[in-house]
Amino acid sequence: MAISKSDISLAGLSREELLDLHYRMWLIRRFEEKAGEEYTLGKIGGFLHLYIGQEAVGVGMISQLERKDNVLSSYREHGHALVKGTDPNKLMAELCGKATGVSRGKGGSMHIFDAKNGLLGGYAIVGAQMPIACGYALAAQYNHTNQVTMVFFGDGAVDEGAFHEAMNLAELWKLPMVFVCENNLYSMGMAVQKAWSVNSLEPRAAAYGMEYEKVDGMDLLAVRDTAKRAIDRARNESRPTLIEALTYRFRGHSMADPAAYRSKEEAEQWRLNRDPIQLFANRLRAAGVDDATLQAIDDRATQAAEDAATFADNSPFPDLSELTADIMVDPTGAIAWRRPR
Amino acid sequence: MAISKSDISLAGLSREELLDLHYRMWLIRRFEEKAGEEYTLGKIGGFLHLYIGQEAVGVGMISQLERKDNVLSSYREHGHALVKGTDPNKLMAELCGKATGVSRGKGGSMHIFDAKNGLLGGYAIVGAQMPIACGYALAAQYNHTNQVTMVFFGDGAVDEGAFHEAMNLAELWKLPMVFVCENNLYSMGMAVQKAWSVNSLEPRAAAYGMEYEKVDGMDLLAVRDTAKRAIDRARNESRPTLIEALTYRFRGHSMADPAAYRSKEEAEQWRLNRDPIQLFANRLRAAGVDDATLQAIDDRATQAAEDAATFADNSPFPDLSELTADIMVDPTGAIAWRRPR
Amino acid sequence: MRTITYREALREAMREEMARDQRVIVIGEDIDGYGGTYAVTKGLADEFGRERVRDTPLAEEIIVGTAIGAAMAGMRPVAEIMTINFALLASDQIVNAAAKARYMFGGQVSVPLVVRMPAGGGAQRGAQHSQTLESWFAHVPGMKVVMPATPYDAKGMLKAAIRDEDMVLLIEHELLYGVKGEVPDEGVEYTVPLNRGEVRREGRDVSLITFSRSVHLCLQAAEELAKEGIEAEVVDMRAIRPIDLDLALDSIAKTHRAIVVEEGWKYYGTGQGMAALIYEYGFDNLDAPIGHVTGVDTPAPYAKNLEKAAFPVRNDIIDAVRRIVPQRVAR
Amino acid sequence: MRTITYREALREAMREEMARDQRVIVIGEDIDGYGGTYAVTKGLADEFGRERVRDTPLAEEIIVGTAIGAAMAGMRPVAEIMTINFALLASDQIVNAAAKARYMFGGQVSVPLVVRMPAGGGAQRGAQHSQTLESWFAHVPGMKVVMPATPYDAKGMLKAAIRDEDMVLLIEHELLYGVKGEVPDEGVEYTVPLNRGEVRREGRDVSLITFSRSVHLCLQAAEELAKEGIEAEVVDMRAIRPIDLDLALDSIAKTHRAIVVEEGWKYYGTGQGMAALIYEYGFDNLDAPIGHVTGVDTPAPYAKNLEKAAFPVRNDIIDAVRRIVPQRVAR
Ligand SMILES: Cc1ncc(C[n+]2csc(CCOP(=O)(O)OP(=O)(O)O)c2C)c(N)n1
Ligand SMILES: Cc1ncc(C[n+]2csc(CCOP(=O)(O)OP(=O)(O)O)c2C)c(N)n1
Ligand SMILES: [Mg+2]
Ligand SMILES: [Mg+2]
Repeated sequence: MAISKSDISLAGLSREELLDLHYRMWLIRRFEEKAGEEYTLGKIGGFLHLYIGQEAVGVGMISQLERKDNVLSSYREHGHALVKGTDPNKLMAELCGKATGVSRGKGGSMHIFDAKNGLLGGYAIVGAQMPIACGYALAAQYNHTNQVTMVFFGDGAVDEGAFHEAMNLAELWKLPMVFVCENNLYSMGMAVQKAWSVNSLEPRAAAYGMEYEKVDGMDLLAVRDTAKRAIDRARNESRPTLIEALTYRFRGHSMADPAAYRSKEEAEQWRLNRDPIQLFANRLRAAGVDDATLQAIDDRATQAAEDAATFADNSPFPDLSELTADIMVDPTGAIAWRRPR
Repeated sequence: MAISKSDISLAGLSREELLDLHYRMWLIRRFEEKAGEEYTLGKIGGFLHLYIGQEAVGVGMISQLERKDNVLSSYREHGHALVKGTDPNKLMAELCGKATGVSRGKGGSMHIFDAKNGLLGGYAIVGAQMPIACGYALAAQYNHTNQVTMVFFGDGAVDEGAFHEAMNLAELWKLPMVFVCENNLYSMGMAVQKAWSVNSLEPRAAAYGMEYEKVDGMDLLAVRDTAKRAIDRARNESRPTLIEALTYRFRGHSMADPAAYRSKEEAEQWRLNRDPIQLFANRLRAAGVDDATLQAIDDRATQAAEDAATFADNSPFPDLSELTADIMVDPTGAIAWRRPR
Repeated sequence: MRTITYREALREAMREEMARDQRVIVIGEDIDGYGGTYAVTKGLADEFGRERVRDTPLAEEIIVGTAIGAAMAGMRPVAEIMTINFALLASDQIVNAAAKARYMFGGQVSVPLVVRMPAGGGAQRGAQHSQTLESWFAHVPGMKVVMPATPYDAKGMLKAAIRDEDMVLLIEHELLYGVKGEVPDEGVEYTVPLNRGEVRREGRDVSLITFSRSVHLCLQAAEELAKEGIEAEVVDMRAIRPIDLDLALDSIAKTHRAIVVEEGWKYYGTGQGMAALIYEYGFDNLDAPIGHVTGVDTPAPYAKNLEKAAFPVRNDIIDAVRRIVPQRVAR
Repeated sequence: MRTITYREALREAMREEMARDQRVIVIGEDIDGYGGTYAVTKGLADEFGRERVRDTPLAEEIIVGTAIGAAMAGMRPVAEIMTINFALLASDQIVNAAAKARYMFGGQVSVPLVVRMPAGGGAQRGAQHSQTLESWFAHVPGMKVVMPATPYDAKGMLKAAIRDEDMVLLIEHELLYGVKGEVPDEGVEYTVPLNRGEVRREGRDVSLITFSRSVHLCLQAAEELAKEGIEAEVVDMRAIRPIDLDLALDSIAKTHRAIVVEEGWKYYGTGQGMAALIYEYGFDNLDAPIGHVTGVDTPAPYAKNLEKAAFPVRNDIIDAVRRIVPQRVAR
């Protein structure tokens, strides 16, 4: 299968729509840069995995979904959340472990969940989100809600048994879902060609008889095209698709990773020549958008990221009563239930 | 890939070799029938999974191995053990939980292990033998022992994540092994077409870039041909193969299973028209072997099965000291080590 | 009241809840075509259709993972794992996903899921098929773990579990499916709370703290001991997490002596946990260290005689009681 | 003696054993290209080659399964699971295959395998990355489980584990890798037995029964308590299975009071198991119920303040000691 390329007509989108897509990519970029700074300042703890470089995948895919649709992801999910509608303030507050966070500060960077917007969890056990996504899709199918479930995962997640079990079930039960593998060439330090016995997911999809599309994950409009087809297939025919989006993470695996396993040149080439935001900016310019407009979009995104950081800064830590709240729905579900006397 | 068929020349085997192969199939058949009887009489407990109907796969595959080679299997492993060289007496004694059993009665029907003959375990967690087999193959590769590791599993085991992880690793590391899926159309009551999203393992092998052959598992000589190619590939080129052997279990999943999920006619058709022993007998007859010779082979197998049962009957139960023996090599490895005072 | 088997009781629970609530579905291996490995689910697919009763491929991680996702999406799945021995393959989903989801997602979601599975040995099923690993799960906050011993409880607790808003592991026992007991007539609604144990037999001399199949062994032992004048109280702890601690403490306040009886391994298991809690909160009421009757600390052997020696029998309990109850009582 | 980190100590153990024994190989995720997630394996691949130090695909079941098979075939694999949280995906292989193989195969095979993995919380890694599940594995017969607290023990126990004929789970702690301590000079051979604990500090008033990182917290608490005249004995149980029970019993025979200190969850865990054993064998030596300082019974929260409250700190231990030690002592 050849990589799909969007044509230059800019996909029949209005100027507003195009600029909005551009804004969403910038929002992710600036948000993640800011998050990186906050991490360095010690305001964010634990692990922090940035989405920088992969923006076109998240924006292209999720911008084609409806609000009622479901998105599940990994620990590298900030971008997905922002596109699905999560408030950047609440997102940054979550990263900083504040009470105003989208999960009240209890989940952190790897476990974003935003029920209202259908962003149904960042999961940090690699691959584990795929079986769970099957369950959401099954519920949608059973209840005829016409929802599509989209699940994001990395090239490394493909190695886990969970991928295999989920792919088989999804195709067998014709679940209305879209599997999106963001193949950024590495899982931590493991180059994909050292982990996969074949260098494409196409035969992996064929192993289950599942529809497959490969797409240039740096080309926003191509991603959108691919997403549209897969989403339609899920919504109208209740058939799953595996999408392989070729992309690259511009930063290390997490903030702790200097990325010594890949050459500086390799990363530099991607940043210089394949930055999804610059590539899309070029197309917008070619279509007649002026630099001032583009700059204004970036400025707005930068401001939103700043505002998010300020919001998080000014937010309180969770109340200590949160420590044992919401373990289960049933508050007496805790161990050692004592009889009322 | 078409199903390979042996030609009528009987594969360049001598008369003795052919009759020996025939004996091995009968030995399995008669042994398993006897085991079924002993189970009914309460001499064998727990679960008992018979190999009846699948004899040509085990005999065809394993008769091409050398003694130093490794075989791992599932709980349906009696046939594999008998071909690999396990003494039928010790095997039956194991099934009966006797001290003379090949594992001193401690493993039982599902956990046959015969170190001397390279039968390296029946495993009863479906699929779990595949990763372990990779380890044996890795050791052989590392130590340049030129051993081939062959691992048997069912169509149901393909559904488990373990299959996926093992296939990828075996191909990635070019492990000298042969994966043999005995596709007997059912995993317990689950028809394979209800469990697999595709109806062949060919694309599953392709998913990992692994060599694949499908073979008629009721045709002993065809199985042997396929086995030879795969074993040579493993031994000479250190490359794995996935073999899908189409077969049928003539009995229920275990002795407890009346097999209500499949029609009597279906099973009857297989037994009448596709019995691997009868099919091979026909070929032997066509090649000039007379009925008396064939009958003598069956008689010998029947006698061996009887003898095995008698041997098991006459054997003692394990000594009670066995209860806590051989948990680990280190006998002080048990919990609550007490200081010598 | 009627007399039905444990198996039938479980089936009735699912039937009643499926009839009551469209959100209830049942998924697992061989629950339909095969008729249920232990025939618990027999007939459900015919009655409720194959949209609601779903045979799955042989893959435990996806069974539980799918059930979790469906539960988070508002359904009420009952997932059957064929035996607890295979639950290890789904343990990541149970522990890392389901047990943590509500908490780590700040209370935005719940996981109203039931995972049913039998545990236990004693039928010569060998080392890989005879385990009793409830303590693994009961160790982890974020779920309830119950182990009913009777048909009445099996039905009542499974119904309660299906209605519960949280994940419940209902751990059955392979040797209990055929056991009969009284349950209310059809049409008479009842549930059994998931956080309460029950005293099965009163006694003043010693408390037998137990659960699941061992309850029956304790009752047999108590009958026997009664003949020598020793009155054992049999405390069915059936709620493993949350544990009905006061029930045990009240009993010990009366008897001053306790023996924990379980079939699983001794070390770092359920019984030690229960004992440690009783000591912690009831130390002053104890006249002697708590006895502990358990399975032998070894993988389950296959051979009949060895297996018999590996799991507790009635007489092991009787012996333990005789060791702990002072002579003056047993006169 | 030299002072090196826990991380370096582990690395030295592997280097020395790899140099000594060709059968030793190391496999796991990101142990080579990435340099080791916690840099423990850094440099090993360059030194010993990529046949012996093998980066694997991201798949825990195959990592452990392959290591088990290789061990059964006579090698001495050291498998690294990136953190114990991911070991659930390999728990079937560890428990159902490796821990049972020797027994169920009648002693014909052994599994000389080491599984190394860090556990523990305290670095804001959230609910799925902060667990301490050693009791799961220590519950199961067929393996050894050790948790070294110092560089000396880390090196000595890992070397002993690699030489051991049985499967050993060596559970490290994410917050110990950078901790420094004395180990013998290079070239001076030593190992630390896998079934022995050690008294880290003597004291007459109370025994702090502990292991892994909590040993350090207990030592800090003991220093503090000494200022008020309370002398706490710190007992590093480091051998979880088999447990060095006599070490704990001897200490309690002296102090008559004990507190178990661990970072994991309270119920059905390691500490309750240790406490139950101490009660069982040392009941008469105990003047008070055993105290128990544990992690709070909740999934690990991410927020800094909540996480701080979720795991034991020095003062929790001090408070627990003050509650259990009679006033006359603390005068
Ligand atoms: C089951 C499991 N194993 C290992 C890890 C540690 N780990 C976290 S992310 C990661 C790499 C994942 O790579 P990939 O799937 O390609 O996603 P990416 O990080 O590139 O987005 C690893 C090994 C984990 N979280 N879960
Ligand atoms: C992990 C696991 N799940 C379920 C089972 C129960 N079980 C035993 S055999 C079996 C069917 C296996 O079918 P297949 O792989 O086709 O092998 P066959 O029995 O046909 O030889 C099942 C479900 C098990 N032993 N292990
Ligand atoms: Mg990646
Ligand atoms: Mg089958």
